Amino acid sequence: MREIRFYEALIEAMAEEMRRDERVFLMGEDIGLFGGTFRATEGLMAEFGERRVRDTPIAEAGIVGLALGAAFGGLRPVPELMTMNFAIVAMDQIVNHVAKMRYMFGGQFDLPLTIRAPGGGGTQKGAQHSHSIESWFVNAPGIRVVIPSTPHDAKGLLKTSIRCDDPVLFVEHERLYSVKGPVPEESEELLIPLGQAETKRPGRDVTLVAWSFMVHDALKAAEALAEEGIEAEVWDPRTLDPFDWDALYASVARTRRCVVAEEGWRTLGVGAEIAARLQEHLFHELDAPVQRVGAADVPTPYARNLEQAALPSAEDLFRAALKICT
Amino acid sequence: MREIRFYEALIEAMAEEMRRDERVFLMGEDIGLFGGTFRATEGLMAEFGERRVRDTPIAEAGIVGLALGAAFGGLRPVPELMTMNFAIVAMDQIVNHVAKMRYMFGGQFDLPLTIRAPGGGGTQKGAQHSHSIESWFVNAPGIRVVIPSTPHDAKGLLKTSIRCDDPVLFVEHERLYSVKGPVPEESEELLIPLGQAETKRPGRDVTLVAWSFMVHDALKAAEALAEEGIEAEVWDPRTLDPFDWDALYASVARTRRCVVAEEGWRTLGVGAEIAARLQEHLFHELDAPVQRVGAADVPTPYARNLEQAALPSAEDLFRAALKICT
Amino acid sequence: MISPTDQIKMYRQMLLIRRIEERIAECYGEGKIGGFTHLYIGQEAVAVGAINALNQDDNVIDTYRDHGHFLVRGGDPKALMAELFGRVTGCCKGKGGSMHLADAEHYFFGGTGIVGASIPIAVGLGLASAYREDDHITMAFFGDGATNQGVWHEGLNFATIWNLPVIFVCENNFYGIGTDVRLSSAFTEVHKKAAGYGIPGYLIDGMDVMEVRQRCEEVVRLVRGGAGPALIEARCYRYQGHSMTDPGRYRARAEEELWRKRDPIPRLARQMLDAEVVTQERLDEMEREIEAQVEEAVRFADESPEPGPEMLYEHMFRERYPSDPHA
Amino acid sequence: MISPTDQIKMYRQMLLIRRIEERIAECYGEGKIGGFTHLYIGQEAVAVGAINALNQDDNVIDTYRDHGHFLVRGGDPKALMAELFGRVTGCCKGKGGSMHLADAEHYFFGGTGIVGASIPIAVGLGLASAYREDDHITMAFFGDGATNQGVWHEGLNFATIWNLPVIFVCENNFYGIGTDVRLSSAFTEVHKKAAGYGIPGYLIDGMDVMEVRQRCEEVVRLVRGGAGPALIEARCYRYQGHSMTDPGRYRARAEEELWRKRDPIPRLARQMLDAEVVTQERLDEMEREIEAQVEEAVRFADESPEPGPEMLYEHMFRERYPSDPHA
Ligand SMILES: Cc1ncc(C[n+]2csc(CCOP(=O)(O)OP(=O)(O)O)c2C)c(N)n1
Ligand SMILES: Cc1ncc(C[n+]2csc(CCOP(=O)(O)OP(=O)(O)O)c2C)c(N)n1
Ligand SMILES: [Mg+2]
Ligand SMILES: [Mg+2]
Repeated sequence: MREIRFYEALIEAMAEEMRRDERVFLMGEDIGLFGGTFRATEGLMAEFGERRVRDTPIAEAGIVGLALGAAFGGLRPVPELMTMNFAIVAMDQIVNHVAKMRYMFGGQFDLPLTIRAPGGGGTQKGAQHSHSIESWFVNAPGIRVVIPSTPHDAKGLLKTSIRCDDPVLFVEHERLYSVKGPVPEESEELLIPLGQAETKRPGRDVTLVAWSFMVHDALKAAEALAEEGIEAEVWDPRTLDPFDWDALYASVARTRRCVVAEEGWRTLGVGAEIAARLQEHLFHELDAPVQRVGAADVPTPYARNLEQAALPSAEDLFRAALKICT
Repeated sequence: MREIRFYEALIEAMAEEMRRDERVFLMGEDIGLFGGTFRATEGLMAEFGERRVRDTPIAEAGIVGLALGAAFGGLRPVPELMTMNFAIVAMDQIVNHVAKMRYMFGGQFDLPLTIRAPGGGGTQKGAQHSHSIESWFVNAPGIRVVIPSTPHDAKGLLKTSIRCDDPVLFVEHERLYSVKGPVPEESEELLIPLGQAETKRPGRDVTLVAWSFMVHDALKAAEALAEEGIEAEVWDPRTLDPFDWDALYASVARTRRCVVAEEGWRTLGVGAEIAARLQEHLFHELDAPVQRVGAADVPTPYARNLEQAALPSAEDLFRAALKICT
Repeated sequence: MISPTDQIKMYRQMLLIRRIEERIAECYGEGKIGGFTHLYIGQEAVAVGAINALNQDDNVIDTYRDHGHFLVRGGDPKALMAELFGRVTGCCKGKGGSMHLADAEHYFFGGTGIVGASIPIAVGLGLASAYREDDHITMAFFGDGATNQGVWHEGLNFATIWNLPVIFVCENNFYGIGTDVRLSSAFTEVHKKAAGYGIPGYLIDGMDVMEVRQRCEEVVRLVRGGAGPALIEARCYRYQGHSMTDPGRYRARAEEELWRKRDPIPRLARQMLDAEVVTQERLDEMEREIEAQVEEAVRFADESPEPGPEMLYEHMFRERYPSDPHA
Repeated sequence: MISPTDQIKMYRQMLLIRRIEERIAECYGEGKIGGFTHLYIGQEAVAVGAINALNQDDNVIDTYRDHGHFLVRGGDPKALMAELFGRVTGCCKGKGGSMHLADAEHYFFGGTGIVGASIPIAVGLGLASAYREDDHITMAFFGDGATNQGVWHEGLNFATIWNLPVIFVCENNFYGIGTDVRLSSAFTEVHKKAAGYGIPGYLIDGMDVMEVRQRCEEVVRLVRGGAGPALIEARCYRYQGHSMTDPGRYRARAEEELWRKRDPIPRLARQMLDAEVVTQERLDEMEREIEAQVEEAVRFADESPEPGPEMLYEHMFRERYPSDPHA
């Protein structure tokens, strides 16, 4: 299969969906003329023009609110938040309006909008530009949370998200954009259903749950564990809402051990929910407590060494797995 | 001891601290002339004047930002968000500025501000006015989260919060304001340290963890459980950051069973963290999985029957405890 | 000018709002309605005058003070009352409540409870029209207090730079809950805030339904013609407290009395009687008809069932997945 | 007018910013500096002119483009460079980085990375002054793009209604990253946005440090005298990309060349030479002094240790509790 980069996969997904459906349009800061801070919309203004690829002011609450209004008006907006960090400025529009208006109006309206937002740290962007806050959006009901780890999944899930008749928060990771991976030719339509996890590596001794960039660390950790004779399964939920709980329970019921790794803060990261559910559902099956690997509970420091100490690593995953496997 | 209402305890706390320290001042929507939507600032403008009790425009990000700036400028602001629901509008100022600026500036500044915000549902205020979102602020490091359940705790903790040299989010519950309880005379200074849980009822069979309004439901559930011969301990953390983990581990190590109850959404509510930590720390001591009782993962519906179905109750707690105690 | 039929129609709409809200207040007192309920009594001329200047398929978006706009838009009084009673026959199946009325069929995109938050959403509706090059316009109602919220400004800026067909109607009733607009707003003459965007700002008398209607028709014509967004400040007064739990002690008696004298309903009645557009008998009859309509709405609400417990997890998403709670 | 000593001082400050940032760009290229780094090259006259109009104990608050303001405020070039290198000797002990410089001693309340977010904080500093009735004023720097963020408006409204001593200095460099201000802002003449609040708005040439200084001194006098807030638009141009990773292809060559001709540093040099305020020899000497200063800063940063791992959990809170992580 041909190999393309994560950001190219995103461009293809958007272009295909825009060709397919005239109601799909993009809006965001510097997505047009500039081509997107992370190149993820490069070339789209050239193909689709300024009507369908709209550069906006720096006003994230406005961007999300407008996208919501446009969805009410029958369109299928794909707003980009330049980064997840700025979702915080738009929090009320996202969790209080986008996520609630279908329910609180008794299902009268479909709200098909896909909010794209690159997140994550690891490149010294400091306290305010390194967020992995997907747990807030998993806590607040009413919006799907999609968070791919490979170009393949990015393309297939973004296309599905854009076609989804409900709001989706589509979380990208800044360190993934340049990652290459196999993706079918454009002639073969690639659609991945929401709510279906994928085992990125099978194993029998411990389940490593990871998403987004951490999947790659988990794969590294699994390599290292294999050298210790431990066969780790790397399990990527791919979407956090809906979450493929049954598949997870099945994996952990087999391996009887689980480590969850995420880049967000450890306390009340998504891993907390995963650990809580696993102990509820597999209390007697678990051979060891579910381990959580996450960021230190501090604002991300700038200094490279401190940032690396703050963020979780393949090494942390390896050690957490080792601890419960031996 | 005399009995006063929750909102009166708050007024006393603020008045005492304002008398004690000229730098303490209040700002918020309708807190002055109007006396506060929930009466929690009644009479304070009359005593302290418009300089120290400031009515503001409806602009929560502005309110928090101004309070932060005033703290930078050497004051000790006590901004009120009319309700927690509007903290969502001010999310960036709270978690990205108030909570981070001490750390990211290398400890150069003390930021003593106490953000008061009444939250919670249960009175049919609908999807946008019923939030219990303390878990977001526990996830984001850098701000203390204080959440009292009685007039006594409210007074003692609010005074401590105002004296604290760090930012505090002080969460009140709308259904608590009229609750009466014993509080020492004003002549006796009441200060309760942050980070100290209180056992509201001792018991040996199961630990019921609850805070804010849910403490009262937990006490009811404990009564009902007692009739079934089950002695439940009701354990109130009182502050969620810092959190009195050691005390909790001690309680659950004794009872070997735990139910966490909160009004926030169950998925990724604070209970998720509590369950996750308990299974980590007391894997072999627990006789049953930690149970979580929380709101249904839907925007709070308006209709009384649906709202009651969505929100957790004493009954739910009772049933969850019974399930693991028998 | 406004035809006699239209005058009578507007009178009827104002009276319906007034009477149904008086009844809502009673029902609230009886505990049949809960939560936050904000009455529109006193401000009826704004919704009635402004919305009647629109076409049926123009968009309207609103705040929590939304009973009036819902009704003028064509919403069913029975569906309104049932919604407030939390019944499954309500316009939002009982899930929204007073602050969150909506009516897809009548292009009424609902009430939000977050001050200012509807503004960018309104602009997004305007964007959809511009995108499709249809000729719908969008009208957003909000209060004086909302103009100090950040998103209000973000929305106005977007509407201006993209030249969108949106009319921002500020119902300036001089208070945000208990806070006098003079204490909260750099410009208490809200229409002057248009100067921050270089768009037209109009000041109109929100207690005179005929003026509201006429001035709004002019603005609608301009905006539909492609002139871009406009801001209208309609000065008005709410006769009740901010919500059902507010006795409104912060307002001076004299001020209240002054505004009572300008009540838009008797005012229009007088005008119509003077111009012999209507007879006193017809007005009296209308009172009775409306009373009956209101009582029917209450009865309907009262007799309607609550939403079933299975509805708790309904309406979350159009597309459900097996792992959704109670899918 | 501005004394010769002051002119030379300002020249020196501009040159220091220019040279240190050129060096920063090199270090970034060498991988010694990471993250987001936004250069101020081209805009030096604004920080230098405006901040020199303040007293030492007035407050300054800033965005992520903060190297220049930090230095003019009195921040140590060594502490700046060490911060960018992520060293414990940095002004924020290496925890902040380029976007988050701060200096308590010099009343520099730092850079925030969130566009617009500093505005209400600035107003809060102004509130503290008004509260205490001291005569400090607060100056907030931000870009043209920031004026479309909601909080910008919330802040201006607060400053206006409470008549606070805050000067809002917009450095209008015509772009927010790659987006032309004409595409993003209802008023591209940012000073006109003052009209939305009825406060004075001034347009000044941000490429002429003498004009910036003089006009700012006037405004400072007014604001310190109790006139309330003011908005200054300083037109300027950044010669580099938005941040280190931006080649800046969206700008026309001709436009860039035009603005290069207005470079504030040679401009002031010419003026001073013409007025015989300074000799060419002295200017050359200054170049060498600054070069040495810059090299010293780089060496200092390079030789400084990283923050120790124990610092990860430090500086979270003034008051620690036993249950805090790694208390
Ligand atoms: C963001 C936000 N802040 C505060 C509130 C609480 N609140 C509800 S209505 C209101 C006053 C609004 O005043 P105005 O905009 O003038 O509208 P009016 O109620 O007068 O119609 C306030 C402060 C809210 N609902 N949303
Ligand atoms: C709330 C927010 N949205 C987006 C960004 C990303 N961003 C950083 S700088 C910038 C452009 C700001 O432009 P302007 O205010 O004109 O300042 P300049 O960079 O030109 O100095 C943007 C969009 C951000 N940092 N914060
Ligand atoms: Mg009002
Ligand atoms: Mg700019």
